[in-house]
Amino acid sequence: MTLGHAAFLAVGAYTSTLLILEFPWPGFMMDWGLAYPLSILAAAVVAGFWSVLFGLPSARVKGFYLILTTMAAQFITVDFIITQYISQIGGRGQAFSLPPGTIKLGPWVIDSDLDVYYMMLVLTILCVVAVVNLLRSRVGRAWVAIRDNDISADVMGINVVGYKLLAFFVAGVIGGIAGAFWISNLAAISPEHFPWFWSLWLVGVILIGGVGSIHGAIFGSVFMVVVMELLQLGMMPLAATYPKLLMDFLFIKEAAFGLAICLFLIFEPNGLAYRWWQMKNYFNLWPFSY
Amino acid sequence: MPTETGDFRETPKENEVPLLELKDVHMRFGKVNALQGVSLKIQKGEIHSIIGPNGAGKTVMLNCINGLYRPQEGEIFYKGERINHLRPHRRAKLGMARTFQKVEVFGGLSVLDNIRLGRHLHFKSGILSGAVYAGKTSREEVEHREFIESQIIDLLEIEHIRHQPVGMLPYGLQKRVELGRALALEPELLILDEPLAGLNLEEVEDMARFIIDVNEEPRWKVTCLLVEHDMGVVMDLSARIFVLNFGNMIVDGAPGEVQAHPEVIKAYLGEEDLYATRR
Amino acid sequence: MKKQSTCRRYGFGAVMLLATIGLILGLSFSAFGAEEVKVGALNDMTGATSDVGKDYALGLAEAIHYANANGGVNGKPIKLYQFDYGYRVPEALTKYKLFKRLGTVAVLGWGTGDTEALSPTVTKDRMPYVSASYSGHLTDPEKTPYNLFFAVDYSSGARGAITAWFDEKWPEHPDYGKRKPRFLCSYMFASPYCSAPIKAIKDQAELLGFDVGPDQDVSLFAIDTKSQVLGMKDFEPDVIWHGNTTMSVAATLRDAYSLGLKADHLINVWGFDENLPRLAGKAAEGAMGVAVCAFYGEDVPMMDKVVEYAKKFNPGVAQEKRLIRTIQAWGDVLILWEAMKRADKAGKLDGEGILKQGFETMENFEIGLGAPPVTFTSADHRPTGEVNIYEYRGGAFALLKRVDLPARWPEKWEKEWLGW
Amino acid sequence: MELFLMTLTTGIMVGGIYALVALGWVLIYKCSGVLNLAMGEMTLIGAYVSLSFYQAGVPFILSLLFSVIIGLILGILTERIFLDRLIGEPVLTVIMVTVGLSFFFRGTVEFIWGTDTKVFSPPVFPMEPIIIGPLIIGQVYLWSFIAAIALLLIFVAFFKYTRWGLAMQATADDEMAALSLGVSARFVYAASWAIAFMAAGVGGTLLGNINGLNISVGYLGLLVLPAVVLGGLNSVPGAIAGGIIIGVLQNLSGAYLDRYFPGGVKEIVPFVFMVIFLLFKPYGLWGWERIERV
Repeated sequence: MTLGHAAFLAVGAYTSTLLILEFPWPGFMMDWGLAYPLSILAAAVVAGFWSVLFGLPSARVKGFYLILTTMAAQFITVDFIITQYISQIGGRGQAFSLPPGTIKLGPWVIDSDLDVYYMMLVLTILCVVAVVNLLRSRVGRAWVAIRDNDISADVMGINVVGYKLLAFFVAGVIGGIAGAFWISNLAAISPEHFPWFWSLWLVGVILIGGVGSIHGAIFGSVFMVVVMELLQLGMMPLAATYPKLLMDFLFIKEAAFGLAICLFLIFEPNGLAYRWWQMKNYFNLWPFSY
Repeated sequence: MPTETGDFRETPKENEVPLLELKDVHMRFGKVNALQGVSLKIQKGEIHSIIGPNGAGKTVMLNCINGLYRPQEGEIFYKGERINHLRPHRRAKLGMARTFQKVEVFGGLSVLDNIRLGRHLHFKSGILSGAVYAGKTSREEVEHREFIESQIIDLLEIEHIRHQPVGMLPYGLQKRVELGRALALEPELLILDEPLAGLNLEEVEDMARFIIDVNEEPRWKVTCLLVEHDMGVVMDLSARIFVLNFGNMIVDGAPGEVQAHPEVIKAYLGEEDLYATRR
Repeated sequence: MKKQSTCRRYGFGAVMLLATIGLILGLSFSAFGAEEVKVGALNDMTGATSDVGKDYALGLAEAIHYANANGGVNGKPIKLYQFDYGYRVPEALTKYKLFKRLGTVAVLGWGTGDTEALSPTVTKDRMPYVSASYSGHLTDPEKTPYNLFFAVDYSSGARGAITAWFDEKWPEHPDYGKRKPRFLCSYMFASPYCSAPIKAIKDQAELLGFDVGPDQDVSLFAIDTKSQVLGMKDFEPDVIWHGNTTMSVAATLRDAYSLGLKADHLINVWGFDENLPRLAGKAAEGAMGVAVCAFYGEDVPMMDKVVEYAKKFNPGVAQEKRLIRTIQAWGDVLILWEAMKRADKAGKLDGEGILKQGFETMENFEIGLGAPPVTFTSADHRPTGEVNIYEYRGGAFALLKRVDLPARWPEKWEKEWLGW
Repeated sequence: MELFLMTLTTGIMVGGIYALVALGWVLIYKCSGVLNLAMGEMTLIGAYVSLSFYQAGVPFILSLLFSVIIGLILGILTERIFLDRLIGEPVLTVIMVTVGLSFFFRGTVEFIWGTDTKVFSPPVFPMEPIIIGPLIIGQVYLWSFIAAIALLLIFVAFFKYTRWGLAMQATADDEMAALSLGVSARFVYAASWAIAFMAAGVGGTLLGNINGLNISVGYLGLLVLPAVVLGGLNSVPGAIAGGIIIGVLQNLSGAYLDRYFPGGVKEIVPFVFMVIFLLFKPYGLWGWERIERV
């Protein structure tokens, strides 16, 4: 569990952006649109190693302490290194603009929402397939073993520290890819795209979806995004007439989000994935209840 | 059966390098001296037991052997090689496997997965091919599945439960799964921490049989280091017995010697009733 | 375990159903009015600069009401879409996309970070973007033709402030003529608003022969600035530039006062308003700052309208709580309004029209409100070179000096100082 | 040298306040094993409550007292409503509930009090500095420090010498044993939250007195995490020492490191230090080292 995942998204997004904007690409690569795909790869690798750097304390500590280090990763990466140094490159302060048309995948210029959506679909499927496969192979089993019982995993010949770092690496890689992908949907990136709130939000998504399962993560994110967007849309007609309400609504939304997490954890600790499992069983066993 | 092992135990090969050797090991936790200069030699092929009253430091000793604890003083050799600095997983790679006093299985996983985890060291595929899965990884998965099915599951007679989550199984079966998981490593030295504790009579007999099987069957030929309270079984199975009391060695010898040792009787066998009967 | 869940499962299903219906309804919602001129506004009412942003937001709405009451854009009413974006760049991007979907002809923006981040996009979209960020970076029509504002830019303002202090305060100092005046800057390095004029400030300090000390980093949110103030004390400055907004400037002034730092304070536009003495108390005495227009309630043309509309549309907000920010909002609305009227008259009420037939036709246009007249040309989008420096003393803001940069350094103003 | 002395003293003074908040954190952890990430927001609530009373014309001491009482009530309510149901749940779940709580509290605070900086006016402590030898100290700092230390002493005395304090200590050590002796664990949990809320409220009020109060005081509340890690999660003297060390470290780095690493060094140093510290001394200065038993 990490409380600093936005940091790795940020590393990915910034690596990709900087490579596209600042790296002296040979002309033909720009023309053929190779810059962006290559920068995604680079982003994945850089974010992976960056993540490993903060995974190092996991050799010594676990549980809450580890959560704290990931939290520190967030503050150190986003609030310090990126805000203070990386985003000052070029001397124009905080945000890097991505002029429309910069993001190209081969001959395909990604600038409409639909393009972004297709690309997301492809990337998500690739990542999900890769992770699912990983989980049912040797590496994935080792992770499960470490999670369940690190001592006996160690005794069975699993290099606990090594695999923990590997897990950090893979998490960083996926975060990096996500970050690099995200910039295709933005006109500019800034450190504010990766606040701590985001990291917490991601954990909230996972908890609502169900811990430790992939479809849980997918359920959780779909659920949260839909709910948030609905709230947003519902507020739109009101916003024009009552700006004060809009302002208060923001706070209420924050409070409600917090409350929702609490209640979810108290009353539905297994998350939506568990619900899904139940429903599946229900239909499998229909018409009997068990 | 005891007579056969009896023959074997009369001829310890002194000149041969022992499989495992502890030399003057000290282990302290703060001010508590858990082990005070323990030395032990285990020869290849034998079943060596450690006995001693509660709190004598038996489990601490096992933990030192397979690397969960680092002793402050003393040396540990495996096949003549000093292994003090090695982490547990490296020692597992050298051929050590162990089970735990309180079962430490992965409760959420199925029996098969638990045992497959034990095969971890014998898998070769890396992370990239794992992500793709096709080709090498899947071939490997199939091969090992066959090994597990034919060798371990057959041996331990757990075919009927192999797809059930381990957490749901009764305690006796969990212990069996744990043994299976340790065997999946194909170890040379098997460390068993109270494999019989908490089992009923029938299960004890099964377990004892499995231990003898893996020790003697040509397919396995595993050296066993056993910590156990059940004196009857210990006396029957062991080639040698090591008696520990408050971190000190009292005696290390053949069952006959140990039984006759006055200090053992005083410290330990005097309370025979307590240990002979199962709680 | 399974039985008890049945009723909850239905509850859950109902929620999902409602969600879907809501989604469809939400998507089909849209707002179109006939013959309206749509203008978007991004405001910060909750974020790092909400201390000044809220008043600005109120001012914007009131000024639009005023414009509509006076004929709108040649008879067409202005429809204002006002959103809070919490001073966060990502939110600004999202809201800007929304404005585009809503079909606005111009946007009233807010912060420097988001304005600069969006500038390539607004240039491509030809969307006039009148923002409350008076960053000097946005004044070069070569690079950012569609970014506009009504007041003196930060860089010129800061140059003016330093010059005013050098002219008025330094000669009174006991060490005058014996050594160079010592000067340093205190601002949030990472904030584009704060760092925008720093290069120009250093340049001006050099020009006037100052001894420049190490910069001190003070976060916009800071409430504890002791270590920075101690760092300043180490240098013993005669004058300090504060580049933040009111909240953290007040905190710095308080700490400077309670830690016994003796220096004059020069404050940038968004850190210098009626709230400063409220937050800083005694420590605000003698503080000087840039003001791009008159303070609230000051006796200048148009002020009666501002006060009238404030009372009419926001009676819930006490008059003594209204700030100079209201006037600044009026300034931005009034020039946009004027530009739209001119563009409409020329028959081209779109982004390009507003820029070319609107803004770039203004020459010494008088807004009122105590602001200097503004001029835009196709080569220079700096609205004015006249800087008003106020001083807070004895419970009131008073004009200390008016610095006319183009008159004083015509060469440099013309050739060197554009766009940074 | 003067700069060094000055930063050191101000560091110690602010550190005293951190120590107070850190104490509340450690208390919750010790008694109920809950790793509380909502501490910053609890600080905020307490501070805003006492500010509201003060602005309404109540004398400062009284409004501080009211804030403490409200903190007590809120603490008990929080424990009863949210945390009580989570006894026995995995640590992760409990941590996330406190994260949820922190959003909830923050949203509520923003809703009620807005996001503007608010100051105690007229100032509670005079703004004129006190000069002691080479040192110039703001009165706010001095008084805040004295108040923080006094409160710390009261809390420590409470644990050492009162029946309730002993009961809480007993529960922290061995819940089962305490239960068998007739101590109500539920009471102890509620009490620990109440005390933490009260300590946070006082800490927040003092912090708010320095230069005013806004949402970022909540961030200062987060700084207790490095402080408690430094001291060891379950050590009360550790929390106090950790708080003071963090205060000093922050101010020293702000004064000296800022030149070499321009930018928000001051905000980030506690966390950097925490990561490095964890690498070398995972259980803090005075924490219990856990021995793995199998």
